[in-house]
Amino acid sequence: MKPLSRNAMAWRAAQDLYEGMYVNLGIGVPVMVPPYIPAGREVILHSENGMLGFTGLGKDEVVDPDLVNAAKEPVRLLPGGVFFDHATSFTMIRGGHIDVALLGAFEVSERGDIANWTVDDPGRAPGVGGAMDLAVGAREVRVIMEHTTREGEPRLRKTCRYPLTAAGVVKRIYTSLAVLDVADGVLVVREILEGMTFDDIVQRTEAALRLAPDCRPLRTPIA
Amino acid sequence: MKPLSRNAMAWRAAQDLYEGMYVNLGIGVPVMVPPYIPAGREVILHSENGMLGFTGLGKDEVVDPDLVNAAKEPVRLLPGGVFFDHATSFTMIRGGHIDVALLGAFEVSERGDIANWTVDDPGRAPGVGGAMDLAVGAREVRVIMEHTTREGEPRLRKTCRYPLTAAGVVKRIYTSLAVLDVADGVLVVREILEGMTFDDIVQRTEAALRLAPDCRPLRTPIA
Amino acid sequence: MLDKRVGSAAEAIAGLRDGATILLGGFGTPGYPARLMDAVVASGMGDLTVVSNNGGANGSGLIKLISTGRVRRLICSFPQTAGATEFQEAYAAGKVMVELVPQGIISERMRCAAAGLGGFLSPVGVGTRLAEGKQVQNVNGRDYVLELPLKGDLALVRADRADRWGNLTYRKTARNFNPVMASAAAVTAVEVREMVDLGALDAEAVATPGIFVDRVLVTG
Amino acid sequence: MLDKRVGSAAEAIAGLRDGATILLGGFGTPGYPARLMDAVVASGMGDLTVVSNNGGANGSGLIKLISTGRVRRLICSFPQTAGATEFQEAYAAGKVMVELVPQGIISERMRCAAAGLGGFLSPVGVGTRLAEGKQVQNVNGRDYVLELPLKGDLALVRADRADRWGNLTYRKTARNFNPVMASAAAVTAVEVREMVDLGALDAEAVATPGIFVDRVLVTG
Repeated sequence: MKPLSRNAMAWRAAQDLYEGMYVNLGIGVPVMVPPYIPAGREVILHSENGMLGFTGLGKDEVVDPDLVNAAKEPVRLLPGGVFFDHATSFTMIRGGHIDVALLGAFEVSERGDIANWTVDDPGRAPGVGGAMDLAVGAREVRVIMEHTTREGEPRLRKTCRYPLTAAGVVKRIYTSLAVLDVADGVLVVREILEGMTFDDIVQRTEAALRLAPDCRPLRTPIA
Repeated sequence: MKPLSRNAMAWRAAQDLYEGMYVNLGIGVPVMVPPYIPAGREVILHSENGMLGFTGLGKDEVVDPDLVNAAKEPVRLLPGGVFFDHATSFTMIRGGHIDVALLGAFEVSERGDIANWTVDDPGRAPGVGGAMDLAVGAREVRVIMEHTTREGEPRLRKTCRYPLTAAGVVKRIYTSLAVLDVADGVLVVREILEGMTFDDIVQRTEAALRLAPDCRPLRTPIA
Repeated sequence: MLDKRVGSAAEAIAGLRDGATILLGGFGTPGYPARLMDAVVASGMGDLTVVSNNGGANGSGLIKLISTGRVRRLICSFPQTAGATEFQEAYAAGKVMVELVPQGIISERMRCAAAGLGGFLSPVGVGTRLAEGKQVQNVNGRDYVLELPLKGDLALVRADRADRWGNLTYRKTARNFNPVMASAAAVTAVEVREMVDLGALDAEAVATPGIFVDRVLVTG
Repeated sequence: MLDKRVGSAAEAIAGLRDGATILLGGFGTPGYPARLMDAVVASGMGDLTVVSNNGGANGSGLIKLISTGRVRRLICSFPQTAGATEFQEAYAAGKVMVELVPQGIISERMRCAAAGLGGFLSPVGVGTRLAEGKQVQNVNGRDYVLELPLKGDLALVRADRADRWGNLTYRKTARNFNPVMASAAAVTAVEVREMVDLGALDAEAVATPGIFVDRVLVTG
C-alpha cells in the first residue's frame, strides 16, 4: 500500500475540524490543511505571528508581503479576521483559548509525549518556534506526521528518543497509515489505511497499540 | 498668612511639568492641575483607566459619559490622544514609562514614605485604586497635600502613622505652605509661602527639615 | 454559520451558579454592562465573588446584589463611589467582604490567568498591609510579591460594536477593564451598542478578538 | 512642540554601544526594520545581544552582523530561515551563541520587563531541555518555570504610520513582535512608512501609544 501523501494527511486532519473551532496550524503538513476544511464550516484559523481568521491564498490572488502565516507563506484574511501583537497571540495559545493545535512532529510516545523541535544535530542550530507554547497551552493537541522515518523506523515510540517538546499532551495522531488516539499509555488505532491490516500497523510502530472495536478504513479523496 | 488654596497648589505643581513629560494625575488636587500647565508646553497626561493625551473640559464643552479621567470626571481628548485597556495602562505605570506621578496623600515621611490609601477607619471600606502601582512604578513621585490636617497636626512626619502606600518613593512635596524635596532622610525646603519664615514651617512640621541655601518665596498668581 | 448573538440577557448569563466568580467590566459607569448585571440580579444567584474596580452605586445591579447580601466577596481596588452612600451602608452592615487589591494588580492577575501563566512577581505593595500573607521572593536583590492568576467563571463586558464572530471594539474610556476581563473567564458575555456585518470592523482596530467572546447581546 | 521625528537612521540609533541589547522587530520580513538595522551595521558596534525571532537571511542587516561575529548572543525561537544558508554557516562557524527560547516566552519576558514585573511562572518547557538551569516552582500542584524579564537597551521597530508624538499603527501581520519590543527598551527607535498629522490616527486603533516611542524615522 502506498502511504498517504502529505496532502492526503492534511485532508484527513481537516475533516475533524468543526464549525466555530479556533485552530492553530503548525509549520509543515498542518499549514497545508486550510483548502481541505469542508466547505461551509467556519473554522477560525489562528497564526502565532498575530492573526485570526484567514485561509490559504488562491492561485490568482495577489500576494501581500505583510500578510503571512506562521510558515511565512502569504495568506488571505477572511471577513472577520483580525490582527494583534505577539504577546496577545500567545495569550490565546497558552491560556487555553485555542481549541486545537495541529502540529508536525518527529516522534510521539504512547503516553502522548511529543518531540518536534530538535534532532540534536550538533552542527545545526535548533528551532523551537511556538511549538512548546502550543503543546502546553492548546485545549487539544493533534499531530500530523509520517508513520515512519525515511529509513522505515517507527515514529510512534514507547519513549521519544529526541528531546521532548512537552510530555503527555497529544490526543490524536494522523499518520500516513493510520489515525490513532492516545489513551492511558496506549495508542488506540481508529482508522487504518484502506488495504492495510492492524498487523501492518503493529509492524511499523514501537508504541503499544490497541485496535478500536469500531476501527474504520482510512480513505481520502486525494492521492 | 493664608495657606495656598487647592487651586493654587495645583498651579504650583503644574509649573514643574515640562514639554514632553508623561504625567499621571491622582484624584484630589492633582486632577485639578491641567488648566495650570503653562500654555505651549505639551505635557501628555495619562489616566489609569486607559487614556493618554487629554485635558480638562472647558465650561461650554459637551460632556461625553464615556470619556472620563481617573476621578471619573469628564475630560477632552487632545489630537494625538489615544485609548487602551487597563492592563496596558498599568504596564505604562509600573514599567517606568510615566515620568511623573502627582499624588495626593495623608502623610509623607522624611524618608519619602507615602501613606495615601487608608486612615484605618474600621467602619469604612478602604480604597487604594492605582496609588500603589503609581507610587512604585513612576519614575518620579510628587505629592500635593495640605501642610497640616484640619486640626493643625503636621502631615510631614518622621514616620507615617497611617499604613504605607510605598516606602521611600516621594521626591518632591507641594504643600499649602512650602515646596520640599526629599533628600537622605531630611526634607529640603525649596520654597516658603511668601510672608512666612522657615521657623513657621518648622513649627508645622514633624519631619526633619533643612533650609535650601537658595530657598525662594512661594508665590502663586491665583488665590 | 458561527453566530455568537443571543436573544436575551438571561440567555447571555445562562449557566451562572451560586458561588460563581464574575468578572465585571467598567470603571464607574463607562463600560459597565448594566443589562447583563440586571440579569444577574434577576437570576437569584448568590454567594458570588465579584471582581470589579468599584463597589457600585446609584441603584446599579452590582449595588443591589451587594446590598442584598448576595456577594460573598468583592475583589476591588476602590469600592466607594464619591457622593454615594449605598456601598458604605452595605459594608458597615457586614453584607460584603472586601478583598482590596491595587488596581493594576487586579488587571494583571486576570491577564495572568488569560495568558495561561502560574503567577507573577509584583513590586507593588511590597512591605505594605496589602501584601500581608503573600509570598515574598527576592530576585536580583529586589523583593517581589508573588501574585496568583485570577480567573472568572463568567465575564460580563460592555463593548461598542461587535460582529457575529464576537470581535469587539470599545468606545473611549469605556474600554478600561473590559478587554482583560473578556479574556480571563470560562464564559464571556458581552452587551454591545450595535451589531455590524462580519468584515465591517477594522481588522487593525479590534480590541477584543472574538476568540475571547462567547455570547453577544445587542442592547443599543 | 513635542516631535519625535529624526532625520536619519544614524540619529535614530544614536547612543548604541558595544555590548548593548537590541530588541529587533519582525517575523521574517514583515515588520523587520531594515533601514535601522543597516544603520546598526554601519555603526560598527559589536559584542551585541540581539533578541529576534529569527536569525536573519538574504543579506539582511541582522545576518551581516551575525556573519561578521558582531552578535555575541542571539535570543530567538527559530533562527533558521527556510531555504537560506547564511545563518547555518555562521552558526556552524561558531560566530554566534544562540539562546533558544520558546516563541511566546520571548515576547512574554519582554512584556514582563515592559510592565515592571520581576518575573512570571511559565508552564512552557517544564521538564524539557529548554528549562534546564531555570528555577522550578510549584503552585497549586503544578510545576512552573520562573522566567525573568528581558529588557533592551534599544528597540528597533517597523511600523506603518506614526504621528509626531510617536503613536504607531502597524500593517497586518507586520505588527508581530513590534508593539511588545517598543514597550520593553530604554530607547525605542521606529521606522515608518508614513508620518501623519497629530490627530489623524484613529485614537481607538493606535497599537503602540507614543509613550513607548522615542525616535521616529520616515523611510517610506
